[in-house]
Amino acid sequence: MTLIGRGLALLGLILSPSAYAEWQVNLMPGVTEISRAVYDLHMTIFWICVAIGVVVFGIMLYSIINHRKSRGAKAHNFHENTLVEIIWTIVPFFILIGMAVPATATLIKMYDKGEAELDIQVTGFQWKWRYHYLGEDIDFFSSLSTPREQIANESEKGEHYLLEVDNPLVIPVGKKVRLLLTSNDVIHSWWVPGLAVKKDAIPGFINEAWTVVTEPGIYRGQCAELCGKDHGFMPIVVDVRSEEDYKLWLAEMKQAKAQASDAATQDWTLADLMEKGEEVYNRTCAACHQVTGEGIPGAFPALKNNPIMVAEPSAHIDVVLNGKAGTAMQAFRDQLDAVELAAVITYERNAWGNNSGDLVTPAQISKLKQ
Amino acid sequence: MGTLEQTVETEEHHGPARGITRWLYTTNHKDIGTMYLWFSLIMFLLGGCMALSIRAELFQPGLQLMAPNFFNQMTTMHGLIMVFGAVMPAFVGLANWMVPLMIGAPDMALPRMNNWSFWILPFAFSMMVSTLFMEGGAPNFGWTFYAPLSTTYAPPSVTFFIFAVHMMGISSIMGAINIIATILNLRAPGMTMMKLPLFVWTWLITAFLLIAVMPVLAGVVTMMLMDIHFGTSFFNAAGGGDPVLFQHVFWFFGHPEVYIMILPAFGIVSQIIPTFARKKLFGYASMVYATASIAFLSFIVWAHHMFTVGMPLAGELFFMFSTMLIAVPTGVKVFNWVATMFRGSMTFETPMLFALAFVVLFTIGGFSGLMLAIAPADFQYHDTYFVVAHFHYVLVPGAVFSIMAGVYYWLPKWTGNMYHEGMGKLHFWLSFIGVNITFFPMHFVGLAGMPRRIPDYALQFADFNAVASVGAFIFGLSQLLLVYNVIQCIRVKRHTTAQVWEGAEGLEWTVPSPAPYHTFAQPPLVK
Amino acid sequence: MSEKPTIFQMFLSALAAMFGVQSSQNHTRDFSAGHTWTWMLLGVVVMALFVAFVILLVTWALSMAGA
Amino acid sequence: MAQLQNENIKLVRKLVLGSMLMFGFGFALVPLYDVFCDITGLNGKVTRTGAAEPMQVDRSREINLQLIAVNNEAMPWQFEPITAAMTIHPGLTGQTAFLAYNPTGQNMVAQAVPSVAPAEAAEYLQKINCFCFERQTLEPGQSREMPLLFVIDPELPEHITTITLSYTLFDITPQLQASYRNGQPSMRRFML
Repeated sequence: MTLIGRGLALLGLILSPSAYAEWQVNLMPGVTEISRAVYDLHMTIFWICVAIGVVVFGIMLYSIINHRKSRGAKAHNFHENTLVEIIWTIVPFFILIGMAVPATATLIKMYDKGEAELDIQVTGFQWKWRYHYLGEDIDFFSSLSTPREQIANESEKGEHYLLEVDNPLVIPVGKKVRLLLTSNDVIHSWWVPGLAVKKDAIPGFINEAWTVVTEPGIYRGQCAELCGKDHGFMPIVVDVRSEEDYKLWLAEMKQAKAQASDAATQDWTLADLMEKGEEVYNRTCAACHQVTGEGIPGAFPALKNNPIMVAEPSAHIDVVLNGKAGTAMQAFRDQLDAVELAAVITYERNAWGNNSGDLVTPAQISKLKQ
Repeated sequence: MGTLEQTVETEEHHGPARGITRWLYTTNHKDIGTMYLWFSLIMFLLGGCMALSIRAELFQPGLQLMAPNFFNQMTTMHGLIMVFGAVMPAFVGLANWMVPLMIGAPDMALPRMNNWSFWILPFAFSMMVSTLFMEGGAPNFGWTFYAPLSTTYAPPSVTFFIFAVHMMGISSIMGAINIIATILNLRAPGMTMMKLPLFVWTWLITAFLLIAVMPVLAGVVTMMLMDIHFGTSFFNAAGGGDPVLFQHVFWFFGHPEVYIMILPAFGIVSQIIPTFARKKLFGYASMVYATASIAFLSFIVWAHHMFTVGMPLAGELFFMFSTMLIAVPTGVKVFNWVATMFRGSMTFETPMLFALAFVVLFTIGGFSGLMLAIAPADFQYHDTYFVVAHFHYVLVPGAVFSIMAGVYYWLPKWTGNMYHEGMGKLHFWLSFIGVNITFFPMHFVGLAGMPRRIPDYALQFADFNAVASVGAFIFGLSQLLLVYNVIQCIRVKRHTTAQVWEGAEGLEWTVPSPAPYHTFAQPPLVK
Repeated sequence: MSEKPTIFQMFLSALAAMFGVQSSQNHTRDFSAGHTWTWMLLGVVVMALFVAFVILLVTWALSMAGA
Repeated sequence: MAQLQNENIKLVRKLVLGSMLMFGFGFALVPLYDVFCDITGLNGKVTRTGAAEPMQVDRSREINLQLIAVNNEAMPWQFEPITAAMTIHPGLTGQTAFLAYNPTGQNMVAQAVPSVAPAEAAEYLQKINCFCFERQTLEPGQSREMPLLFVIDPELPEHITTITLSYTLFDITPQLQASYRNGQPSMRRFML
C-alpha cells in the first residue's frame, strides 16, 4: 500500500501542471485536544489495517507465487477446517474491541456538556455563513472573498484560493467556544479540519458543537454537505486570537457598525453608488444572476432588460430587501448595510442597458430598514 | 421440491424468432440476460463519460469546462446511472443467464414478467437522462438526494427523476421475485440448497434484500413527490416534518443497497477463484452463513452515514459498534478466498486476474470502511474525498471488476468462442492501473481536507487531483478494450469446449458452448 | 441424511451465521430440512438479540464513562 | 406443470405482499421516527407541551436559558427575543416573549418551529403556552409580542447548565395558498 502510495506521489510530481503548495497526504493533527485525539485514533486504526493487510496480502502473494500450476503445484484437497475458521473470527473480534475502546473514549470526550465561555450562533445560507455572537451585538455574514477572475482563470490564483472570506469568525484562544448551528435554507455542514469539528446545519433545528483552540492562528475549512450550486464556494475561516486581540477586535467591530450607519446619512452621487454597487453586485448577486446580469435560464432570472429594473423602484427594493418567497432569492435586509443595498439596487437599475437613471439613496433604505 | 417431474415437454424446441420482435417479445432467459448486459454496458459507458467530464473539470483548480450547477448534475447523474443503470442490471443480467444454467432449470420461473422487468428499464433511464435537456437542468442534488435540497430547492425535473426511480424500483422488485421463484421452485432433482453454487446463494439473499428495501426507496421518493406537489410536510420543518427523517429513511434503504451491489460480486468471485485454483471453495458453509449474516446486519447500521447530523451519544455508539461488527463476516469471506488459493494449483487467465484484483482492492476498500465506522474519526472523514475513495474502491474494483471477471469467465459459454486472452489481459492491466491511479490519491486529498461534490478546489489539492484525472482517463479509455473484446469474441470463431476452463465445475459447464437457446428442457439429475 | 434439526439447533446455526462460521456437516443438516420462512424468522430474532446486545454494550460503555 | 405454476403463484403472492408491506413500512418509519425522537430527544424536538403538573422547585441550581431567533429562507419579518438570555430555577414557570414585525406590504402567515440544544435537554423543557402552537398572521406593518410560557423539569440531568431554545420562523403564506388551491389541507397537521 505504502509503495503504491509513494509511486503515485512521485507520478504526481512528474505530471503536476505546476508546483503548488506542499502537499499533504494525511489528516492534520490540528490545534485542539479533540483533534489530536482524533488524529491519534486515526493513526492507530490505520496501522492496525496496514498490519492486517500485510498478513492477508502476504499469504495471498505467497500462494500466488508458490502455488501456481506453471510451477507444477498440485491442488490439495482441503476445503474446511472449523478450528481455523473460529480462530480467524475470534481474532478480528478482539482487534475490533481494541479499536472500539479508544474510539468510545474519544467520542465521549467530544460530547462533553460543560459550560462554554462564548456562544456563537452559526447559520448556513446558500452560500455563505452568518455568525451571531450571543450576548454581544455582533452579527455578520462571512462569504467567499476570492475574486471571480481567479475562479474563471483570468488571473493568478492566490495562496488561499477558495479558502478565504471577507469576515472570518474570530474567537479567543484557550476558551471554550460553543457553536449553535442551524440553517436558513438547505442542509449545510460546518467543517474546520484543524479543529476536528464537523456538524450539520439543518433548517428548523439547532445542533451544537464546541471547541477549545490551544494555538492562535488562522484555520480554514469548507462546507461539507452538498447545498446546491455554490457548495464548493462557501469556505469557513476561523481566526483564533489572544484574549487581548479578541477584545480589541470586539471593540473595532462595534465601532465599524456605528460608522456604517453614519455613512448612510451622507449624500452619495450616482457614480459613487454605481462603483460601490458593482463591487457589491459581483460579490453578492453575480453567483446567481451572473456578472452580465443575464441570469441562468430556468434557474435564476435575468436582471438585464427586466421590467422591474426600470419600473417604479419600490417593487425592486422590496424584492432585494425581503426576498421572494418560494425562490432562491434571499432577503438581503440583514445581510447588507444600507449603503450597500442602495448601491446595489442603483447599480442594477443602471447597468447592462437598464438605463432607468434612478438613484436609490442609502437614507431611503435606512428608513425602510427600521 | 422436485416439482419438475412433469417437465416442459410440451414446449417446442425452436430457435429464436427473427428480427427485432425476438428481443421485444422474448421470454427466453438467455435473450433477456443478454439484453440486460448490453443495457448495463451502455449505461456504464454513459455514466463513465459523465465521470470523465467530472474528472476533466477537476484536472486543475478553477472553473474550466462547466458551470457549478452542471457539475452537480454530472455527479448526480453519474451516481444514479452507475448504481441503478450499470451495476444492478449487470448483476440481474448475469443472474438471468447463469442461475437457470447453474441449477438445471429450463428457464426463469416467470418468463413473461422477466421480459417486463427488462423493458421497463430503457424507459426509466430515457426519462432520467432526458432531464438533462429540460429547463432548469437535471437533478443536481447528489445521488443521495437529501431533502430539502431535493424537494423545496430542486429543479422542476425532480418529478421525472422520482418517476424514473419508481420504474426502476418496480423493475428490480420484479427481477428479484423472479430470481427467488426460480431458485426455490425450479432446481433440478437432487440440486439441494447446500449444493447450490455460491453465485446462486448470494443472489438468493440479494433478491430478498431487494424486496425488502426497494419498496422503502419507492416510499421515500413518494414522500418527496407528496411534499413537492401535494403540500405535505414529511421533510419540511415548517409543517412539522424533519429533513433528518429523510436521511434515516434513505439510508435504511441505502445501506442494504450497498450490499445488494456487493453480495452478487462475492458470489461471482467465489465461482471463479476455485476454478482457477483447481480446488474446492474453502468453507462453503461459512460463506453462505456469512452472506446471510451480512444481509441481516445491513439493516441496523444505516446511521453510520449520518454521524454528523447530531445524534445523541448513545446513538453514535450503537451505530459505531454495529458497523464495526459487520466487518467480521466480511473478513471471514476474504480469509476463505485466500484459503481457497492456498495450496491450490493456480493459473492466471483474465477472469482470475480480475477476481484477484477484486480480493485485494475490495479489502483495501474494506479497511477504509472500517476507518469510516469509527465515529470520532468519521467527523474528519465524512463527506470528503476519503469517502469517495472508499466507496469507489468497493464499487469499481469491487462490484465492477467482479462483473468483468464474470463476463470473461462466462463469455465463452455464451458465444461458444474463446475471447482473445492477450487482449483480455491488456484490458485487465490497464483497468487495474487506471483504477488505482484514479482512486488511491483520493484518500490523500480527502484526508488533507477536500470535501466531495465540489467543482473547484483549493491549491493544495491540485497535484493529486491532476493524477486522479489522468488515471480516470486511462481507466475510462481502456473500457473500449472491453467493448472490443466482447465484439471480437462474438464475431471471431475460436471454438471452445463445453467445459471451457480446466478446473470449472457445475451444471453450466455440462451444456455445449455456445449454450443452446433452450437448455435443460429435460432436467439433469444431480448426484 | 442426518435428522431434522431441532429449533434449538437451528437457533445455534443462526448464531453461528452471525459470525459467518459454520461446518459443512451442520450446514447439510440445516438445509436438508427446515423451511425458508422459519430461517428468515430466526434471522430476525437473532438480529433483535444482536441489537439488544449492542444496546447493552452502549449502556455499559456510557456507565463506565460516567456520562 | 400445473403444480409448479401453483407453487410459483403462491410464492409470488407472498413476495409481492412482502414488498407491499415494506412499502408501508417505509411510511411507518415516519411515526416510528417521531416516537424514537420522543424517547431519545433526537434533534432537540420539543414534545412536552400543555399545562404542567405542579413541580418541586429546585432552588439549589439555576439554568441559563438562551433564546435564539432564526428566519428561514426569504422570511422578511423582523423576529427576535425580547431578552437573549435568562436564568431560571428548574420547576419554576418562566415567561418571556419574541417580537415579530411584518415590514412587507402583504398579509403574511408564519409558523415558528422550536428546537433545543443540547438535544438531551429537549424532553425536560416543557412549554405551557407558546406562539409556536399556532400559525401567526401579521398584517402589513403590524408587529406583535408573542408570549412563551415554559417550565424546566427539575429532573434535568446535573451536567446540563445551559439550554438553548431556538425558533425558526418559516413563511407559510405561499404553501397555504397552494394547498387551498389544490383543495387539499396539509396532511400532517402542525405539531408542537
